[in-house]
Amino acid sequence: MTTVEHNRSLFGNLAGALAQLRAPGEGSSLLVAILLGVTLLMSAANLLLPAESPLYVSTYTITLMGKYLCFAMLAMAVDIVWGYCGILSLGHGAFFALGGYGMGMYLMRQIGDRGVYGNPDLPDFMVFLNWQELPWYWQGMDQFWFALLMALLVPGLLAFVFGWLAFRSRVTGVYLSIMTQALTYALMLAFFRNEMGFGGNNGLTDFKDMLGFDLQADGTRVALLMATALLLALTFVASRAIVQSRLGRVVVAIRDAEPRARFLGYRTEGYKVWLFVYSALVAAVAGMLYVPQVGIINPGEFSPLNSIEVVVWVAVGGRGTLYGAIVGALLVNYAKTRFTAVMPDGWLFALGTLFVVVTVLLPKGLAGLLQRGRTTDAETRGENNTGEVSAGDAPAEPITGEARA
Amino acid sequence: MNVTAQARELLRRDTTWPFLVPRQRAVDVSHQVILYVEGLSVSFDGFKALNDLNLYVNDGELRCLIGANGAGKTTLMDVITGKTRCDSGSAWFGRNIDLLAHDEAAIAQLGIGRKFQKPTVFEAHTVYTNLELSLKGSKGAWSALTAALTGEQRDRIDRVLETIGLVNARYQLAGALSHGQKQWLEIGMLLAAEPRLLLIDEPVAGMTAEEAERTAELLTSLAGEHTVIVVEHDMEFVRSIARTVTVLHQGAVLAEGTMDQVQNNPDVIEVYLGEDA
Amino acid sequence: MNVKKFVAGMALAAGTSVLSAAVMAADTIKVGVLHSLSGTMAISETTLKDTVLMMVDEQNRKGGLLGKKLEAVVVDPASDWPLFAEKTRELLTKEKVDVIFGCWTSVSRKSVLPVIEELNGLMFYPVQYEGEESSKNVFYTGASPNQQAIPAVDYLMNDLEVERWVLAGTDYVYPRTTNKILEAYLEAKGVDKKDIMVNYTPFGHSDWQSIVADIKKFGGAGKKTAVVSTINGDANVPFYKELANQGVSAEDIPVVAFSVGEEELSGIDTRPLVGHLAAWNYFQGVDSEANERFIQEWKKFTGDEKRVTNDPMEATYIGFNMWAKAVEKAETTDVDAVEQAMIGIEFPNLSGGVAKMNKNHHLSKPVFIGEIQDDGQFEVVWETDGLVAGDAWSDFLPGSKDLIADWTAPIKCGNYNTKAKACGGQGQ
Amino acid sequence: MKHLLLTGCLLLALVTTLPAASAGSVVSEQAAPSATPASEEPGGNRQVLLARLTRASLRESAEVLDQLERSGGRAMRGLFAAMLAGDLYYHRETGRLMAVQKNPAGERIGSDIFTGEGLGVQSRGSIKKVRVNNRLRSHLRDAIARIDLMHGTEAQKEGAVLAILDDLSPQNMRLLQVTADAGQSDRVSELIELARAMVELRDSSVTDARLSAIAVMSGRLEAPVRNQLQRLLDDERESDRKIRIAAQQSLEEIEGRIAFYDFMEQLFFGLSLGSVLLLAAIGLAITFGVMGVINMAHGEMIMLGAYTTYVVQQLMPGAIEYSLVVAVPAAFLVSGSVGVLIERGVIRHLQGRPLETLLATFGISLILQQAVRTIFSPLNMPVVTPGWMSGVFAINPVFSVTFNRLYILLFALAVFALLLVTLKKTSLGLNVRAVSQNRDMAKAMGVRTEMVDAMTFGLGSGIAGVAGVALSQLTNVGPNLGQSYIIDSFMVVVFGGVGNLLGTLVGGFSLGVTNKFLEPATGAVLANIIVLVCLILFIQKRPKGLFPQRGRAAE
Repeated sequence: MTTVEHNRSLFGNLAGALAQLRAPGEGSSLLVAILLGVTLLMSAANLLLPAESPLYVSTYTITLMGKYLCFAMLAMAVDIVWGYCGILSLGHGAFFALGGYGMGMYLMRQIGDRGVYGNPDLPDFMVFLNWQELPWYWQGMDQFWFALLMALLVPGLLAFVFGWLAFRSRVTGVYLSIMTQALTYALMLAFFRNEMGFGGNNGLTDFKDMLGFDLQADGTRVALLMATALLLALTFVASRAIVQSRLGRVVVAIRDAEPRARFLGYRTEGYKVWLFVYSALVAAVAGMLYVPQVGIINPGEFSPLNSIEVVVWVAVGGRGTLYGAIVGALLVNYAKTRFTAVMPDGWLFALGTLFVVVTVLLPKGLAGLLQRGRTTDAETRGENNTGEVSAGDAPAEPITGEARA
Repeated sequence: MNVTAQARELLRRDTTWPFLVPRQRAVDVSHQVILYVEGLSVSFDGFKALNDLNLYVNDGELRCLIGANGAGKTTLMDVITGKTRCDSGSAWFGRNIDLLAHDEAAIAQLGIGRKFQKPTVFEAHTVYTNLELSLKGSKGAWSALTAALTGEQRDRIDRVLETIGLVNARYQLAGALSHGQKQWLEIGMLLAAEPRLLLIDEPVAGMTAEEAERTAELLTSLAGEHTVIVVEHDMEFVRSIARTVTVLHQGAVLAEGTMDQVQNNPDVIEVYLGEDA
Repeated sequence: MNVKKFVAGMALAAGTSVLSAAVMAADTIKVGVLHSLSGTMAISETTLKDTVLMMVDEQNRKGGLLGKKLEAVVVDPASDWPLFAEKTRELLTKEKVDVIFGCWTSVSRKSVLPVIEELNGLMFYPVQYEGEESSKNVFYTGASPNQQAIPAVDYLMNDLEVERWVLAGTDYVYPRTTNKILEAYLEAKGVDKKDIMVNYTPFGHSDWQSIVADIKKFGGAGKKTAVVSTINGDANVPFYKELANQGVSAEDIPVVAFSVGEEELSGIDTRPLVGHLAAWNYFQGVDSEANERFIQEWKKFTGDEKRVTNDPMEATYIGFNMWAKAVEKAETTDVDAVEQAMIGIEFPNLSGGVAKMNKNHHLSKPVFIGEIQDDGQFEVVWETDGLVAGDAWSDFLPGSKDLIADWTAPIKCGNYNTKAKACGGQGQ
Repeated sequence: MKHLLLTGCLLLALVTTLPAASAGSVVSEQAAPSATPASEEPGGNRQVLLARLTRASLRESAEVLDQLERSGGRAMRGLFAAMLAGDLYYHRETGRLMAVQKNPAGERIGSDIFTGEGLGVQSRGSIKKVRVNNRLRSHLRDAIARIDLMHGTEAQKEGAVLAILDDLSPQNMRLLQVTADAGQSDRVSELIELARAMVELRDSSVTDARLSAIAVMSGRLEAPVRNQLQRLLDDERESDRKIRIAAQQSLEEIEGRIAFYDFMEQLFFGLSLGSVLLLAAIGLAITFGVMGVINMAHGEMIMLGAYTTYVVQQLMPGAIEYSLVVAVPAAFLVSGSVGVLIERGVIRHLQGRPLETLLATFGISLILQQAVRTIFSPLNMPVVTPGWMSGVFAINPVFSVTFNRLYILLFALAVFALLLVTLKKTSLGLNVRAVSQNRDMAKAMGVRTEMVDAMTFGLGSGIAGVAGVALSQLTNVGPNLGQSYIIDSFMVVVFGGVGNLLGTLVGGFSLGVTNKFLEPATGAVLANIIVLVCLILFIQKRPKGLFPQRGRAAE
């Protein structure tokens, strides 16, 4: 009951706020405000109210919300490269999972001798596979700062190397998408291997605490949620600043007419690489926040289908608008949670239909719907439609040339 | 060269390492010639698009390139702007810059601007932003992150807007412009970049006669301060602007001279028998 | 379309669906069912969901438990491991179920484990697994390696005089652990390292040409060779098809599998596979009255004359009935009380004999070896004399040989070190 | 246990006293009543034994079979063969043994095992199967081999001698001697000669005789030969240096030949994997390559084809041999029409937005998967391999080619050729190429582009369905079938170059062969990873794949 009202109010508020968007600047601040406000309210309701209270928010909802926000961040990361730069990455799950593994390794080391075998150094899965000592790449991961650094450095570096190779050789369109898919697929296969020392299929799990706080305590969960909301807000603001800077405009220019940008003297591959790296870092941060909240990281996160799903969230929300990606991720995941519980045998029908309907009827996603509403409002009021318009209005489809070639 | 020799070479005290030498940006036109193209050949799958082509363009000149489809006009532009690699030959910008050693972005930054056959502008941006992005200046990703327009740059954009006659459309999305307006915007974008050499591919395609006339005026006014190379099929238009015309045929220069000279050239007549002349 | 209306509509729809789920009579005992109904594992787990639903039906026909009706709460964790944890939390905190029947893969169990321990839930896990675990909140009704792998190897060694061994498995924890145990066991029995070939393949591996050819070569060395297969679900069909095609017959190189049951066989044409083996605690072909009844009921419940039964179903059946007995004994569904009441509970197996829940939350069950028949069933060719007690910790792994699990006072510990006389591992 | 022992002793007594009549009476006390009059006749023992066979435990059966072989010899072959095949039943009441087979209608038809005389339809409850296990089966196989050695066809004899190479007991050697004396074909004699040489090498102490035995064995690919040489070299007691050197050389020669055939085998495995990849990708090469639709539902089209095969087999249980022939067009129609529906219903609305087709088709793939789960259950469906597709084509003892792989390889090439012809020679193909090259121009020329789009998508989907028929012979027919091929398919198409059918062909085969040549060195998983990484690097080198679309207007 409580979650019902809560969710309704949450999405009601969000929707209302989005509907009132006039200029992206205002609306975005509104989004941040709502995000932080709702999180704060939920946290307070969870910690301060007794469980019997009708306004109490269960820890389940807190965790769920935390997960959604991580997904929202991931979706935003995909949107930055896809919506603004036309790089359709079908492998962003790789960066998300790598960030998650970094955090997972730290959490694993924090277990110490509380594992089932009581080995102070080795994680359980290494003990029962008879490993004698900790592999080199696990060294130092017991330090939070180091793990954090690695969880950003590794995906960042991977994105840089991949991007540098791909963009420099002007791999574009479908080819690029399929390559990103190959990348995450290869990583998935690699992480499935038990010899890799990341726990194989089971991945890393059974975490105990983080920075000394018990991960199962309500307080920690609330803190994690708030941290996620805060970081989402931060990355959102940062990403907005980027896309509204000249860099952002160059990126959109590259999306729509890359040769033009190049003949104007822009080294487009450089822009793409940095944007890709930035996006990968955002995805990695999302992954890092995701793992302590859901309590497990395993190679399934690398699965190409997961990455495709993220793209679908963005499409549902509306690509080329940062808030669209966030709303899309929240909505689709909420729908998934509801559907899997309400109609466990048929939820894939509902989800599949949703995807088809959204793509066919709402090419710009829900954000496009809002914009359309806004435009008609503006037109009826006889205003001049000359204000700054978000990048989502771009009609061009960079991939067309290649695919139709 | 063996390793020690290489190392010695690296450690010589009387030279600076190549990557520490500041890149010389300014083009040297002390011989009045801004573009030297010599012995250029390009082939695609056996088809010779350019065949030992030689071309010299003087600084400040307005040059028209004409020729039938497949004569190699666009390929020549592609090579000059770094889009296509050539099989043999050389292309120098002034006396000091080897164009073949640079990529598109570098060539653009050196001061060679190019307008495409099909008008290509950033449709999701306003006219103003289109021009802003074209301004001369640092084009690196990091500087773009913090870039803001200076007063001088604003003035420059305003001037360009006036030149191309899009003052009233400055906040319109480029995608919403008419075909002719897009052509102008693209020329405007080149102007904003303040290039030394402009390569303009079919500027009046799809324009009304009136628009074409204005374009002709614009181009002639640009010559002198800039060097302009125009590729065009419309002979009327070429006649209205041309001082020197180069005729390309099968990837090589067939004739060069004033419009009249060219039109009376027996080779040209033979090739273009009955056409336009 | 009016945006506000649309969004409000969405919110309302979401709200009402939650409401309908929440408006439920409080006076039922809720049984959570946590099996994947979509994704890669649906192929195996859907059956178990149906089994639990059938058991719930049956119990309700008998008048429910403690005077209350049972109510099944089915969710779909969609073969997505983090989703398993989330759904467990949902079942325990939102639906407030009294018991959960669920999971198949090790990773899903591992994902659920922290949540179920944190919230003090109760789960029955019905699938054979690698062992090396005992949680206060979980009862393991499937086989541990000593109830499946070791008897099977004994059979091959003693009855078929196998001297060379191929340990083929999918690369994940269950095969890795089982093979580690088997290697140690075989070496203890005097098998030369040269005579053991270990091979791992990825999940869903579909091109078995090279591996089957390698097995043939390995088996051509003049000694009787057998394959011990811990290949996981989906990869089995192409594996067996390739075996059949390359003409590897059960007489030449028998394959004994631990993850292939009647259900997996129902997707394969078994005629070329006759004679290959499987080790389980239950086969549909076992002749007993209880089994006959169960099979009939299952066919009636599913409305499909061709539906087969299998070992994890029996494990679910035993687990469910034991739980029902324990609830009646404890006269409450309180997890702690039921947990204590469970230990020592006995319930007749479908295959004859009586299964018993031990102190380590594992069952004592008989072990059968069956040969594949051309009708997709197994013919039992060997069975243990008595019951085999499931080991939570293997005696053949250096890390766990000193560990035991005992959930009765005074030890009350899942990883008690018998040498150090202390709870909490310290295995090394 | 005690009981078993006792029976064992009794049996032993039985064996030693045969054919004493007293043994018969011992047995007949527990045997079927019908055996009484028969025990007087010469064949009486056989009747008793047959009756015993129906009641014996699995352990006892072996002994009974030995006695049957001794008493009946050649006459027993039918019995043994039926038992080996699991077709041997006995009547519950009369105890009569019979071979039972199902006719297409599913009825059980009995026939006498010795005379083959028809015994009519047997009800399910009236007959019971004679139990048989692995041990008995290998026993039976040996017995049949022994019978065949004397009386079988050439191929059977050859097989029998080969089987004996594994077990060169004096008894078997006597059997071979008898066979050889009867005069045999060259091949069989050669094998018998080989067996003799192996015995010579093993048992003789004369160096020269052993050396010439090694000479005979040299270059033979049969596994027992290699094993014996290896054992000899491993044996410390073997001190004769000459023998050791000769054996060493001989073994090296054998291994050299094997290495060559191993290479051939890997090549075939690679081509076979390549043909699977080609089949999976070829439909995508149309929908994705030619039409530009990023068709995530492609895998599900394959899946539908595989399910069609299953349904076809259910509909024609009596004609499994022909089921695939029916299934190919059926699958083409089913998947093709679903493809047309998808095109008309969804993709048409996404004209010119190829990336969005990815999302919509992803949704469709979810729906199709779940639909199959709902209709057919989430379980795998059994698809039977027809007789003509099973078995191996043995070129020599170390290199054989499985028929189903061979046929699938040929099938893939045939489908490819057919598709190529369709695109190059038919008017549909002309239209397809026209539309894919310049839609507007084609439209202006009067091509009904909408129709062509639907047909093209249908064609691509239909071919995916056909691929499903082939894949149903190799892998699971279940709801996840499609997902396991979709990524590989995209890789193949992109590697080959989008829009280039030849590229798909070369791409599929080269990925398959590379994979299979890497696999022995790295293992299956790592081979896969390496191939993927190489693919990523390759695309950096050639951003448009192996065979890029050419042309001046590439921008």
